Amino acid sequence: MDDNRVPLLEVINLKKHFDKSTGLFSKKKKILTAVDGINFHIYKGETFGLVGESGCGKSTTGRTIVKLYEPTDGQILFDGVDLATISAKNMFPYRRKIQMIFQDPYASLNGRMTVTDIIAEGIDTHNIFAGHENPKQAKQEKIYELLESVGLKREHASRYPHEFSGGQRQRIGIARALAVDPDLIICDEPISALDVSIQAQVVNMLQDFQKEKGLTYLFIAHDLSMVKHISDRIGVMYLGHMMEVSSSDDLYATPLHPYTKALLSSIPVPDPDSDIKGSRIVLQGDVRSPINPKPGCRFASRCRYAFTEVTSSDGSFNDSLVGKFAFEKIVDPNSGDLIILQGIEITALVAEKLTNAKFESVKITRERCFNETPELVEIKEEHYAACHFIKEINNLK
Amino acid sequence: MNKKLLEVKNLKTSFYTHLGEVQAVRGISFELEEGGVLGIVGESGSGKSVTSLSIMRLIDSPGVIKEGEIIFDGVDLTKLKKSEIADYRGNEISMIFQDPMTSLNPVYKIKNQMIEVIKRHTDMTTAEALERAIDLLKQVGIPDPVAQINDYPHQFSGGMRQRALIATAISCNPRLLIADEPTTALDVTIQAQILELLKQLQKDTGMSIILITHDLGVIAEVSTNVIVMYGGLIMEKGTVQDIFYNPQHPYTKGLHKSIPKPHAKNDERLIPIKGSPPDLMNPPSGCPFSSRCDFAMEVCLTDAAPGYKISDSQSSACWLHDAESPVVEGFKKSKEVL
Amino acid sequence: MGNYYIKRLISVFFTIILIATITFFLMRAIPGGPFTRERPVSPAILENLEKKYNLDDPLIIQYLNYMKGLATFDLGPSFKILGTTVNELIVEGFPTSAKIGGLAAILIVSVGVPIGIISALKQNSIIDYIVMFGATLGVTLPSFVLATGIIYIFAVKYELIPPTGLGSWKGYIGPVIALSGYSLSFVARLTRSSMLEVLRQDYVRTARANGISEFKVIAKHALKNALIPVITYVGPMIAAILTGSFVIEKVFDLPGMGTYFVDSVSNRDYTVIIGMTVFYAAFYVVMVFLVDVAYSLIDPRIKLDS
Amino acid sequence: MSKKDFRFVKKESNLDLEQARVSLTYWQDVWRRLKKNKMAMFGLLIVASIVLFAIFGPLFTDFDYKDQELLLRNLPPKLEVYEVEDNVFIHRTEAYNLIEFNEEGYVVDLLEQVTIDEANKIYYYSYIKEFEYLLVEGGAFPLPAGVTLDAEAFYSEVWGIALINVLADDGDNQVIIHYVHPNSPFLSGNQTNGTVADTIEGLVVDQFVFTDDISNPDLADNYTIKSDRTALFMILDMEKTLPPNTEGIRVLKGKLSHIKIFSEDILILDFGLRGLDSSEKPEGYEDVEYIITYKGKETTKITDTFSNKTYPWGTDFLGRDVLTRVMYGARISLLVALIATLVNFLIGITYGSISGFFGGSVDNIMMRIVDIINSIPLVLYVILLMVVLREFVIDVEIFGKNRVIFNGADGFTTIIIALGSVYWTGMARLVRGQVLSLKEQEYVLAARTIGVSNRKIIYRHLIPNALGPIIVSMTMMIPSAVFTEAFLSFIGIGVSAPQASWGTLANEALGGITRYTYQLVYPSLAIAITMLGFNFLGDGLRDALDPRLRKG
Repeated sequence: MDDNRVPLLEVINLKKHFDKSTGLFSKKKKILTAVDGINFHIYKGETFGLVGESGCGKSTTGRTIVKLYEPTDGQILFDGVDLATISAKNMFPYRRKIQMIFQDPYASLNGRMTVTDIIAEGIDTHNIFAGHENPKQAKQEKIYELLESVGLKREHASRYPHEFSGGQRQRIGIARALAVDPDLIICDEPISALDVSIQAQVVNMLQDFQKEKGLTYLFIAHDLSMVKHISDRIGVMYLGHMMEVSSSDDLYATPLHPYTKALLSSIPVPDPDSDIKGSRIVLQGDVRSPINPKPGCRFASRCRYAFTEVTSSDGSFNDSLVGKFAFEKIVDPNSGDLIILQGIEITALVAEKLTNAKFESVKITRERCFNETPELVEIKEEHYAACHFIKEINNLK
Repeated sequence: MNKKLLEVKNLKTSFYTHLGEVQAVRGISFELEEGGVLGIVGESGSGKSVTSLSIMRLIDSPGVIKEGEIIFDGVDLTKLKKSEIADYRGNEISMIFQDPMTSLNPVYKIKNQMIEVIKRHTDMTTAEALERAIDLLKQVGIPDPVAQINDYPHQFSGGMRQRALIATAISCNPRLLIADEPTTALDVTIQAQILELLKQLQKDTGMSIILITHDLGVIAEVSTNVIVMYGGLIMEKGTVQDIFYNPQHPYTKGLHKSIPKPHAKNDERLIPIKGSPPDLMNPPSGCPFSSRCDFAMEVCLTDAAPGYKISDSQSSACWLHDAESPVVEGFKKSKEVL
Repeated sequence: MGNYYIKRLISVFFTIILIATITFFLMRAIPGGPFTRERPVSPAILENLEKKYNLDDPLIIQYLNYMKGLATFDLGPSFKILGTTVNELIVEGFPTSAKIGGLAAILIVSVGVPIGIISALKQNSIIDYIVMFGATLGVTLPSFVLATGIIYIFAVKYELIPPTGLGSWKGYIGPVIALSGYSLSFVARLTRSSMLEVLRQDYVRTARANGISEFKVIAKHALKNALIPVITYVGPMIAAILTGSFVIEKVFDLPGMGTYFVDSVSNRDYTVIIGMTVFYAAFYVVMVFLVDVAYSLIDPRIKLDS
Repeated sequence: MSKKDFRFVKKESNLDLEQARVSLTYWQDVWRRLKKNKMAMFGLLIVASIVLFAIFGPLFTDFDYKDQELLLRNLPPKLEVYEVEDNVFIHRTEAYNLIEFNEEGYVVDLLEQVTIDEANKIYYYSYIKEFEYLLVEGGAFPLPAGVTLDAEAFYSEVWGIALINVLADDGDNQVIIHYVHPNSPFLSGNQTNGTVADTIEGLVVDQFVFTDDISNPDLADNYTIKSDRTALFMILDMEKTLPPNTEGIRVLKGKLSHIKIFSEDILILDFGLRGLDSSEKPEGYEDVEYIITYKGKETTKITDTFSNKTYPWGTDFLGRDVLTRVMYGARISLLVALIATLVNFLIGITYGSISGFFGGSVDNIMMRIVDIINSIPLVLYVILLMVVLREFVIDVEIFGKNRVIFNGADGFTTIIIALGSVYWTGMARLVRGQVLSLKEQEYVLAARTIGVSNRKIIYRHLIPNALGPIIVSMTMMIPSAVFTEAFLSFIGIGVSAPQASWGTLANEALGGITRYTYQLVYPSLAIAITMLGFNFLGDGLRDALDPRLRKG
């Protein structure tokens, strides 16, 4: 690895919370912790992929970096300047340096504006051709040039977005982002709304522009294969926390975090005779709500490593279980009655029931996973993961 | 070879909108054998969903099945009366849809919706049906079916709803389950759960499945046979191995090249298919893929190619297979037209 | 869940108090008080009158007294019809209004909903076009036009019904039809569009895909969902028509609440105006509450969301 | 199989297969879609016609909305007439006025009752000729020969002046001379046939002197009324205008009023009920056989019915032209609706966009207020507001002087304030919803990431995209405002007389619904058609603007 790479963007302990309380006088505040203290950095000229399932906060992260949302806490260092605390006025020059490409090719272009107006908006706002001898012509030339570079024609300049297909619209969106010559482009699921045969067109175009202009990308997506294809390094998010950050090859070859392992193994492989099929880790349960989350590792409730099994030698659980927490819902196999729900503290009564029902072993939570939020720490070189038991799980020293 | 369960012959389905006729499916034929899993892959607007809805006779006005036969177990479904086809639905043929969030009726409990279907096709009493419903929910992996069957749909998560829908769909032991993009709206970890479930159910019950998706990965996961659709026509069909290891149609080949290989190195470039899909309001008279095809010939612009038989299991609708066409590497010549 | 109803009930209570307050101060904002408009009254008499009705108290005391009365369902005396209380006027007028309104409400629901459903099921058929044409006409014809039209055609020209009054059962026909015309058309349109919307929903397709009979798909799966917006309209509508339509009662010359209210407005009988407004509003708010209850019974999502 | 052409296609022509689409702006597209919608275009046509009718209609009528002619009251659009002579058609009104029409259906003359033979139920009518008279400054003027004078005096409330009618009779024509006396005291009642000086108590009347006027050869043997007072007036003969060289007469004011002359052609309306006591009169006079005697010739049968050309939609209970009233009513109704809608629109858009743009607790509080307003039956509050506003007086002490700055708004203002201050909640919600969803639209986010100012975001992105639903909502709000205004006017608390909206017209016509149905039909039709037009247009606009149809 090249040691003198400099980070263009450093995100330190970034938090973005939304108040989702309904009603004026509701007692309980509902805080949606979309992003809850994440750290990562992006080197100049690389593509950093941000993956995760819906609701994990990856899009919020992207939007907070461009200050579409005011961050709740943390730092966003761009070229060493903290954008998190900067005033709107001082932010203005950075708006030219950071651009964004959006997900929905239909919603991301204003239907009332021509392609020229859409692309020119940034040029006009930043007065890019001020001092040019013929700014109007220079602007028009630039727009034509951009259109051609994204595979459209000059004639298209005076048309309206609804006259284009989804793929063409997405290319107009790319031209708009490129119009102000940015350094960093945040690609917020730019291909997930496109047909398979179109996705590659856009991905190739993004890669070409990166090579040509030395751009840096933050590539947000849930399609893990495509993220892996385009990214140099990848961050995996789960419920507002960063679970793992690594180079993409390393991440796919040796994922460390239990969530990443499960996520990667969930990807359907376009290869019918693939050997992966047999060794698939299928996660149980669904993603929890990010509103008012409990402390601890966000993934713990679905993590198969977040429990230990307590076996009983004499058929009695009374001492060993009381005060511990049930890892999963336990139902009496004989009567079908519910004994205890997941995550609830085991009382003496429950322990007795378990004993009476003749359980041989009971899964209880590893308390650390549920009480203490794991930090993102460097496990290997340039490979970070946030899990208390990362070493045990991966047999690392 | 197993018995044929379903045979679709020259199906044409159109929608008559106020802007004109949209020819969603323009004459397709395929068959499915008992116990087979047929994957239909295609982009949006390729006609794959309309095909499945046509089989179920669920095409609503302004849509019409214009032509063709759909022979299920020897009966042409297109000829059946509405009341007769209803006896098939949910009983012999079941279907699950893309969006589990909207596919359950929000105002009835899961219990009621399941019991209704079970009682519709069996002679069970309500109590028996309830018991069956609980069994089914357990079978599809709902953690606490006895309690959760009393919930309303909005109390279920997306993955659980899709499980409940699958449970309902298999409640009368259908011989064919049509799954229309069953995992598109779900997260990848949930998608894996649902796909595992479908595979397991297929293995356990021996039912046939038609799986409709745009994701080649999902197809490769589950299917035994594959149909590739584009512009309302079948471009290529074959076994899953045929389609993935020996694709013959330029479109299928293009699709493979345009998606990233899971184990490939990063610097390997994707090869996209240029252009955009055709407008089915005024479909091209020739091959729908001709405007995007690298090998387009004059004939492609005027006539859609017939299905050339490549092997016993595989056929491809491309003029390049014609003996008279220029020889291009990777395209087999075929003398037999389906 | 019970919590939800209690919360709603409290808000009903506050809304009624708010309405009474607004109405009270709005009417008190008229300068000169209720007695000064007509022939000049001598200061002595005025003083006596004001004393009699406690109008010489500070405004806030008057307000508190009024609210106290309200709490015991006492809406005070009429200033213009001597010796009569607002309660008496309501007792006198409400039964007439309620009879007409009740019959109209039954007609609206029992005819409007079914023809809306039929129209939706036969979309783009002749029946649909006829129903929709009629319904469009129904919502564009103002009630007084409809009412006078009915009188002219059925009472004057063909003498099938009496032009005024409720002497015989025939007397009800005109007012009930005129009163229900707009709402019936509206309900039919609403039911139709709601039904069409629901029939497009995925869960209806799921029900069909599960082989549920077309009748059950419509009667069980579609209808219950389609009725949700209809109920939101029908509740307040019933409140409005039960308490009497000003226009219908005027045209058919019926001694209902509406007539008394309009009379009190033109007579500047302030206590009656306030009292009737509060009565109307309270009735309305309670109906809206009942709609919410019905709503939550039909749609299980409501209670848990709030 | 025919011979296939297996040559490869050249790349260029391959690309040309991409479909060329016509470039249309959003609004062009909406318009194109709207044009395809027949009902919407029909609605647009109706709305345009009604608006033109309201704006230009009154320019093409000879009447004003407050022009009254009591003799012509309740004149129907379809006339039943007696032809009493060639091309002389007499129409009898419900109030027993006789009006002469010509063949085409135009009013030719009004006849006034001159004598009533109550016992025999015989009414005598005479033609009235009308002439202009002028107010002049002192002087003399000619009077026809052989004129005798009678006097009648009354006080005109309309003009605020006393009139003395001097009946001049030259045996040929009867001429009423109106003598206007300025600064006259209050006189009550009418008096006839007295001498001028006697009749009017406390009023000093100038001497009328009749002299031969030889200055004008055409008026030989005429008499002259002479006065020394400055503000006298004079009459002109029916055929002759004021002599240009009449000495000492100076015209002070132009057209003032009319002078009536009864002709000798007396019509007799015979009820044919002679000998019957009034108590034995059949109810409603319905079966009475009328005999009209004209120049000695009796006519008993209604001979013809034709359309009233002078008053195509008839007249109302005060003899005002219904067509003219409906046209002016259109102005009032549409203006009320338009202004009320605009007021609602302005309040709603401001309120809604503030609420939506700032969001959070501002939004929460503002929307709670809207909820509360919506929980009140709004018609009641409109009525209350109307009552309060009509009576409301605001006087403020400015520079030590009490000034009334608001004194009981008239019906027009009141109704606009009442409608405008209550119905904005719907618009506020709509705008808030639009702003909330639009500000999260990706193109707005894109503009924000690029650093576009808030101002520009609002007018380049938010407003153009929110405009569609707002326009639809306004199109729907106008008919509902027309409706509410009509309703309020109908129950009698709307626009005040002599101004009239459609609702007022319908209200006024309600009393005569059985006899004069047409008076109710026209304003009602106008309302219904307007509502229909706006509804069709609104529905069409909504379909045309529906973004769901635009996609794909």
